[in-house]
Amino acid sequence: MVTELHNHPQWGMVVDVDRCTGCNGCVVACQSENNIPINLEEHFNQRRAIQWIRIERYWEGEFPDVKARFIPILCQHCGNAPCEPVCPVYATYHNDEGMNVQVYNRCIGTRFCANGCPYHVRFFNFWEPEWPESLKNQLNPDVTVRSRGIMEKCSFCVQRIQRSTRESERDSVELKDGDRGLNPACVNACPTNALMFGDWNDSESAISQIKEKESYPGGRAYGLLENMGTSPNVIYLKKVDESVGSSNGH
Amino acid sequence: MLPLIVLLVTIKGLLMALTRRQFLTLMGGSAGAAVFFQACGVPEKELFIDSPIEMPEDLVTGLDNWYATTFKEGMSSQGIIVRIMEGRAKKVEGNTDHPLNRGTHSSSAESMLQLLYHPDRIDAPLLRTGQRGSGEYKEISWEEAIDRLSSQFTSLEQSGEQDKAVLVTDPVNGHLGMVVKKFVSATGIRHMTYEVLEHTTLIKAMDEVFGQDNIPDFDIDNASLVLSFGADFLSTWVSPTRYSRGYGEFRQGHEHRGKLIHIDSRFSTTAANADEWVYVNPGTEGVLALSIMKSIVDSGQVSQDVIEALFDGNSSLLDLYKPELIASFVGVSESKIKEIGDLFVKSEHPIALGGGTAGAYTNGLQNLKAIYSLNHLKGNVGHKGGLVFTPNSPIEGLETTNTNSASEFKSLIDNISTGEIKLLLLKDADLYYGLPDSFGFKEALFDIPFIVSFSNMKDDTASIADLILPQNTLFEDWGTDVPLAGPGYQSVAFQQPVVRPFFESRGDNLGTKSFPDVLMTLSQVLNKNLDLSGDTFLDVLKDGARQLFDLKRGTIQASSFQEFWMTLLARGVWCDVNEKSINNSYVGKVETVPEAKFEGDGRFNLVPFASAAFYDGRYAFAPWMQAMPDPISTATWQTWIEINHKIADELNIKEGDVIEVRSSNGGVITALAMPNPATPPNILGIPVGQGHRDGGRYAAGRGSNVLSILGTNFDDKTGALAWASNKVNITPTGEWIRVPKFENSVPDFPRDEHQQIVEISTGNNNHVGH
Amino acid sequence: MATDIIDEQYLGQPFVETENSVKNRKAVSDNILALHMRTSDRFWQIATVTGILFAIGIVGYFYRIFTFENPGSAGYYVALFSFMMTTSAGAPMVAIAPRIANAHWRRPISRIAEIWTLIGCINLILFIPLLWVLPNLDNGRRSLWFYWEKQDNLWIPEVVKYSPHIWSTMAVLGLIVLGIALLWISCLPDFAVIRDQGPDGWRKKWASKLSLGWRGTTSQWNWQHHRMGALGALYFMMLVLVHFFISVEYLMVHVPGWIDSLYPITHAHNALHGGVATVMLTMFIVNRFGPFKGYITLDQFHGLGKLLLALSLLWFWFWFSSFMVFWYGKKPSEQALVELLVKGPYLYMFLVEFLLVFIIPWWTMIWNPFRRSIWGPSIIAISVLVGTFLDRIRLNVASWDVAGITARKFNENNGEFTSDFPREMMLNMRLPENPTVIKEFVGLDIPINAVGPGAIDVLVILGFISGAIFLYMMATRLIPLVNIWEQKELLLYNAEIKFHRTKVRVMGKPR
Amino acid sequence: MQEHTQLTQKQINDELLKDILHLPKWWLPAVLFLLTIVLAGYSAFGYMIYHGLGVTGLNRPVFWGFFIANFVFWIGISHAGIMISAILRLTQAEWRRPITRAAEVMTVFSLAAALHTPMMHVGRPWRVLYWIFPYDFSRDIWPNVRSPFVWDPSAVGTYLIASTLFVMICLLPDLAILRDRAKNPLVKKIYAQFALGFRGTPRQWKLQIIAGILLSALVLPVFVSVHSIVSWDFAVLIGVEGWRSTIFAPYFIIGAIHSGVSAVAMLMALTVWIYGLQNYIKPDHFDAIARLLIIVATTWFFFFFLEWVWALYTLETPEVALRELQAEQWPYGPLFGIFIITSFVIPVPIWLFKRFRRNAVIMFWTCVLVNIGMWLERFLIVIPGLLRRSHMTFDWGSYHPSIIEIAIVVETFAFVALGMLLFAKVFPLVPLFDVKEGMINRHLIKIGRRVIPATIREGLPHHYYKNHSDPIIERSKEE
Repeated sequence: MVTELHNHPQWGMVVDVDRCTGCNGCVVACQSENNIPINLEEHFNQRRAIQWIRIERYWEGEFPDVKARFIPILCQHCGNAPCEPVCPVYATYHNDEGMNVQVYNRCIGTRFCANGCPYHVRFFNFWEPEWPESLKNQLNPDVTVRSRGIMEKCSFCVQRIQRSTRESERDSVELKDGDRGLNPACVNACPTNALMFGDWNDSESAISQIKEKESYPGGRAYGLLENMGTSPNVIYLKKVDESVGSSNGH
Repeated sequence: MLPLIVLLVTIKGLLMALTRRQFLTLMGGSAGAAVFFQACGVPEKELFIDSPIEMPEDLVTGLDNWYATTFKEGMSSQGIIVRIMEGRAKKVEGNTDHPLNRGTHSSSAESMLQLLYHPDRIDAPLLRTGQRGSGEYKEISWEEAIDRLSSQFTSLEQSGEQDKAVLVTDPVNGHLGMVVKKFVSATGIRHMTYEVLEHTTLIKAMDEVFGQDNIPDFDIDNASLVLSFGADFLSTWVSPTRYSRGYGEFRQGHEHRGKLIHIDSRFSTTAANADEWVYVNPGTEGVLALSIMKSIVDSGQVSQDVIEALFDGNSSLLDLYKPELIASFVGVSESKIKEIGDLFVKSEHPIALGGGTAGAYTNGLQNLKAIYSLNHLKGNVGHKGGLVFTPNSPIEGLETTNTNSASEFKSLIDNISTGEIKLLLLKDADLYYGLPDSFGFKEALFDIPFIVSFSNMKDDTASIADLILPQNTLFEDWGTDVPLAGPGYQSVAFQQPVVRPFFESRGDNLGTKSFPDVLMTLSQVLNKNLDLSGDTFLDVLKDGARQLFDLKRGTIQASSFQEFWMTLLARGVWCDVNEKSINNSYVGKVETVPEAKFEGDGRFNLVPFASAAFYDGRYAFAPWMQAMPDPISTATWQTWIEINHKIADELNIKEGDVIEVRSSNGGVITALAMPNPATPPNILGIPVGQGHRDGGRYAAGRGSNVLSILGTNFDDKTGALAWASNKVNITPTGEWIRVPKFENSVPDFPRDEHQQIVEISTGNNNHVGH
Repeated sequence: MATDIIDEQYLGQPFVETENSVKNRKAVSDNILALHMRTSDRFWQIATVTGILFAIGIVGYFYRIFTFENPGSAGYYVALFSFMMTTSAGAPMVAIAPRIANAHWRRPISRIAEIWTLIGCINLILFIPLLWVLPNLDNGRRSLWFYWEKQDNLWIPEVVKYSPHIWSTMAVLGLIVLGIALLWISCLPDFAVIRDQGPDGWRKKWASKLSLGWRGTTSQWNWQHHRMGALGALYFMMLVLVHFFISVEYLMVHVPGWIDSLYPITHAHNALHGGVATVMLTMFIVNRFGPFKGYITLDQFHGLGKLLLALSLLWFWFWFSSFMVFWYGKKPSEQALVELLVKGPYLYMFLVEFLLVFIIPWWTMIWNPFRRSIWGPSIIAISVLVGTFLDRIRLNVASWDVAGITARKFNENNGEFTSDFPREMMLNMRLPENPTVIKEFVGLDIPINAVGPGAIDVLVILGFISGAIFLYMMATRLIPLVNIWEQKELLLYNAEIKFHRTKVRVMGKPR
Repeated sequence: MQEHTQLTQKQINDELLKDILHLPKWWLPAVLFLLTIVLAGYSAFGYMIYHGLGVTGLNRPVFWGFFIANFVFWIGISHAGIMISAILRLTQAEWRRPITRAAEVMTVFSLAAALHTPMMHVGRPWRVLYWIFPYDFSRDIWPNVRSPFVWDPSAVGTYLIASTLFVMICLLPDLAILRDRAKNPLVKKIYAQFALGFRGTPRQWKLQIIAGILLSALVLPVFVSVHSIVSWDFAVLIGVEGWRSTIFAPYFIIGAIHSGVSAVAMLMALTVWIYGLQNYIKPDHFDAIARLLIIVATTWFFFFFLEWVWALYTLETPEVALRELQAEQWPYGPLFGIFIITSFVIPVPIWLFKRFRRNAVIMFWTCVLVNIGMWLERFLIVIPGLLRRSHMTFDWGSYHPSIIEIAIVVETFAFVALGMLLFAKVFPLVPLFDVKEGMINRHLIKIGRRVIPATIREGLPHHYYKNHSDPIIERSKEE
């Protein structure tokens, strides 16, 4: 149950799996925006690489009739997040804007939340992140550089939301849906526009429209592992494939 | 929304002139730049935090500006905007105005940031001190560098051997191209254009099939069927960003979801996203295309005059290509061929496109011609949902230089070894990395007296040069761009410095300089007149802009040139959507396709492919790209071998085994085996891009370079390197290295039987909404 | 030549004589026998009333079993059955457990507990029709017997056509047989007493038949003791088994809140809980209105009272372990159940049950004066029994209502939700995983009204409970309510000794 | 039911106190050996804290590993003390008397050992206080009481305090004896401090007994809550297949008792061998504890069985996949086999034979097996679950413990052993007063021609006997 706060926006995302080509553009954009530590080879080998958004590739069948399906997976900002109640120090909580936020300087790194997350989108800084001196020039001053020993995860680029909210207040203009200053880095980057960002509370927003359009029975809208009752704020649109039988693959 | 932004930005361009000036004087020299999301001045309100539980991110305040510029890659380009804070480039995003990428951008564009701030960037002219290739250099001042260079020229001039100096560049266009051409003609040296994965064949095919000299814009957005032969257009081919944008629309943009059939001998990213991936025997793409054409012609739904135009009336030459005859040869069932033909005929806006492997055999040109000729059957040239060619640029001399084919470089190398080349100038042309060992460049280069490189990183070739003149990165440099694969109408994109040169702190005499400026200074030193309007490259550019201004048409109209110039830089691109190419009538004749010749008699067809991260290896310097999982294998940081999992079991190879790949010319590389269920049994896929000798701490000595073992097979017609026509053998070395990848590390492939993760809809009940 | 048998390790150490004199033994048996003969008029009045109610109940029962549509409608019937199972089948444990643990205070009440085994017959009658209500066997349900088969490299248990309720039937049967055997064997010596010392009449005839020629030889005593021990242990295991199988039945049917790995434990525990309460109540009645005041004393109430308290605390722990996980895990279906109970129409029932089974026993019984009284534990026993019955209703009726909520099954053809869920669900054995359906109970709509018992249900419930009482009363006419031989045995083991300045009682603990 | 050897109180004092403050040859080497291991473990801690958790084998998605498994194991062991002292005391099992002290002390030390790991293996140990204490008053942010990780410290802490008190109270009379027997005035002073002026007046005894019973009654809820909460660290997570099981709390408790009680049996054997207390801990005691163990083990196994049945019957693919991983795939399959065999299949049948039950050596080794098995059980709950063999097959994980983790696990064992040794050096491991009380309570009664042991029933209302004999008396009057 998403906390119904009509005076606040409820940020959410729509991921059209049918558009996604698995190009990983979102991944790099995210790393550049959010100061994600450089994933060195050994980090991959230790299975400790950090990608706030990742592309998962699933095989289906074998040569010659083989399919590889891609799906971008990021923090679902669940309305009913399993990670939230278990954090002993309130380092992760649900804010008024429907986002599941991580407060780095509170986190002590029990990693309880990461175990709770069925989507495995929470990442732990096993090592102190390091950059060569000159590359530090690129680091985004709006985003904290996380120290060793704390959890991190997709924040819906909260810094962009905050900044554009402030700026819209300052210039006293309405915050437009799909404003590129508002969108998370991945959404702006996606070459196929498979990602869409917006406010669920705003019935006019693109994502609300799509949800409206696609969530009739048998429609393309679905929540990832929704039967776990996490009620995600990210909605996926099914991959379309004529060669497959049922519409709700069960 | 587009016009709105235009309006807004133009107005701001006027109002903010002052502040912007101050800002730019602060930013130094560059005369103009515009702000995308304007954010000047911090109101007090912003300085205190209203909510006690806001993220720490919110507490950091600061000004940021977004500047528009242009990022060229190969045949195509992207308009980008760069976020500048405290004089440093922080983030790259797509420019919504740019006709090709319309606001999206590729990871490669992002990685340019890491080039700008790369720890191993060269920050001053270097002169070789040690043995050639030893990598021992000493810093020298730009004067000295220019002196040494000019002395080389003068000495050649005295001996009348200007033509023994060769300037090798990547494909250059726009005003940079103009400067280069003028410089070359003025000094009388030779100029060659080099691409690692060249498109010569493709361009030739365009010429012969459509009578055009550029690559058309494939309007995938509105196509109903895309029939792609070997072109990995969603990942690396020509302009992936633009095609991906189209693909998105093509899938879910309108009522009827387009159908994508990918015909390839390797399971590429495009194949993975296709509704149908049809495996075709290597080198037989053209044959398949013709037999599809045959089934189409037989269906009798093709107008007589088209047949007239294509075959001079009698389509008898197609009789060789009856599906039933060639089915086994191409490895595609007869019914499938007919089905594809049927689909092609029935569909409203079909597109047939080809490239990549299809063009990389000895019969590459004929393959591509056969493939592209399919488009004539539906006459979809110049129409919505078809192939739209780009007219010539409004300004003279901005078109892209023609790439020289590999065979020409072969002969160049022969000249080198016979001592005919005295001076070699290189700009972004990594011959050392790109040319197969069988060409013998690695030996020959020692016969060149003097090598000059304009690289800003010690790439493989730069690190054997005698003189390195580091040039600016695109974020520090001016430029224009008229892409070879244009948007289908006239467009000129502008590139402006968004940050001060990173090494300006090293003073005027050290640090990096703009390449065209160097050429112009050089010509002044040699007192050659390039008859360019102005002494600096910026003047040349401004002149170009003035010419556009004088056209009084296109997206940017302005009363004064100053305003025009401001807006132009603010939006990064000028285009005129009404200016379309007119001559779409030309129809090239269809000709038969010879059989492809293969080098070697190995068990596997070696299919090198441009890696999604590094394209042809140019982005290997960037840790982001190194760490970017390959879409199919999800591997990073290493060179891997795609091999069929059944074959792998049979050879008892498991993931991570170090495999030795041996080509017939004795070339050997080792790479990590990555069995997957999609690779055809006879195919060995190896990504291009790793195995750099140098090129920064993140690239140097990492993985291996598949190009190095390729043979000297050329396209019969164009002389392009037939890089897919090698047959190789593999032998496990017995070593094992863990493959760095994001995927799980358990033996079985990630599958999703119950479609819990990627849920599937048949698409039948699409838009049945209530 | 009577030499005392003393382990050498005890040599030279002082010992005391017990009260085990012939005189005392005779006294005990005569006394109990005499008391056993007495009956009051009130006894017969109650017997008639309950008998009539029972007859009506039987009629209602037949009506009921022919009008089952789906398990949902069987709710109250199932509740009744599982209540009877919980109480009457649990009661004998009060005799068995302390007997194994060799606690002397059990002696006067062990018989009272044992007689409850007879009610098993009623349970059986109630159980058999359920086999038709419960899901049928041949629709590919999982069952206790499965073999393993490798499917896409996962081991999946494959079904053969046997269902747990074959097993539960056998278990229930076994339980009843064991119980009655236990009762009989423990009665043998007493029958012999009636046969030898009782007055002539039908009772003597029956006793001599049933006593199977008991003579009280050493070998017979040993035989009896061993059998008692063995049967007791078996009975306990069988009790656990029964509840295990029944829980598996619940597991089979994917009704929210029924997939609870704690079920066998909670059920077995409830059985003990209900059993203790039942015995406590019977004790109380016997003590108040029956003749055996002198035998059933404070000590029995005290002993059982402690047990009752402990079991109430345990009850809470199990209850919490389940609901904690339901509530915290937020699985939509289980969330729906929790919501139904704490927001829905079952709220008050849920609270009252919680109050009766846990809160009240807890806060009263920890108070020593209350626990050591005779009234106290008895009142608590009643509250526990009522609470347990409500608990059964919660289990068997409320859960089906959740099934009712989650029942919306999306119909591909007409794009509507069909609501004939329970049957549906039992056929395909799965909560629907289709997100559109899941949404239905993420939304957590609460059912409009709770399912109440029909008139028939009430009749059946009343009828069978009074039937049980009736049967019990009849049995007590033949079987002495206080165990004669155990009373005598008691004399063997206790002696009074002088300890420093006071006198204390020592209890022998035979190896 | 004990064998019945009456010892004079002097005998008892001499025999039980002979080892106090006296150094046999083996003692110093043993202590030094253990000490080195402990120090090695602590330096491993230091290394880990300095370099970060990267030095462990943890990764994504296996965020917990050896540490947590070990934590659960030690918490389990710690349940022995209360089980033995409190529950057996309340149920008046006579045989408990000589072993209570050892069990309680072990409780204390194993709790300390358990506390090592969770505290140290957080990402930023220097901030671990924030975990337990309210902080950041300026923002009114308090620890999140919804988190089992906040319940944990409170429960474990309470348990630690309670059981320490328990040890203290049961020590008082013995301390008094030590004080009175001590020759060295300094030692006398120290013991005197601890003895809190216990002189053995009836009032002091009464208070001591009441306190004991009261504590054992009060500590029981804590005893239950501790491991329930530990189990909820797992059971509340919907994200991990196979953890979210309602049976977890009771299952963990009974498992804890299983491993705890067998640890006590080990301890009994060790005390007999090391300190030669055959006169106090007799085959009968082993017999009794083994019979208790049979019941506990069987119940535990039943719970284990239930967990599996419930996992498999739902037939949800990830659930089945997890079980397959646990029971079949390398390396968990073999470990699983070892776990089942050592913790149930071997010991329980052995315990069925009286001959073996009464044999200290066999009891010792079977109980060692049990504890190996139970450690593996915890390992098999924590790790395979976290490998996440669930829907997201792309993210399946793997885990290999690093040398650091192993070192620290070993250290905890050495730590407990060391603690016990040191304790036994200054305090008697067998409670003197309890043994003496037992002696006094024992009597013999004659039944017919046999004589059997009997005990004075404690704390029964006296009128019980009066009421009881009433009917007999009146009846005999009538005749």
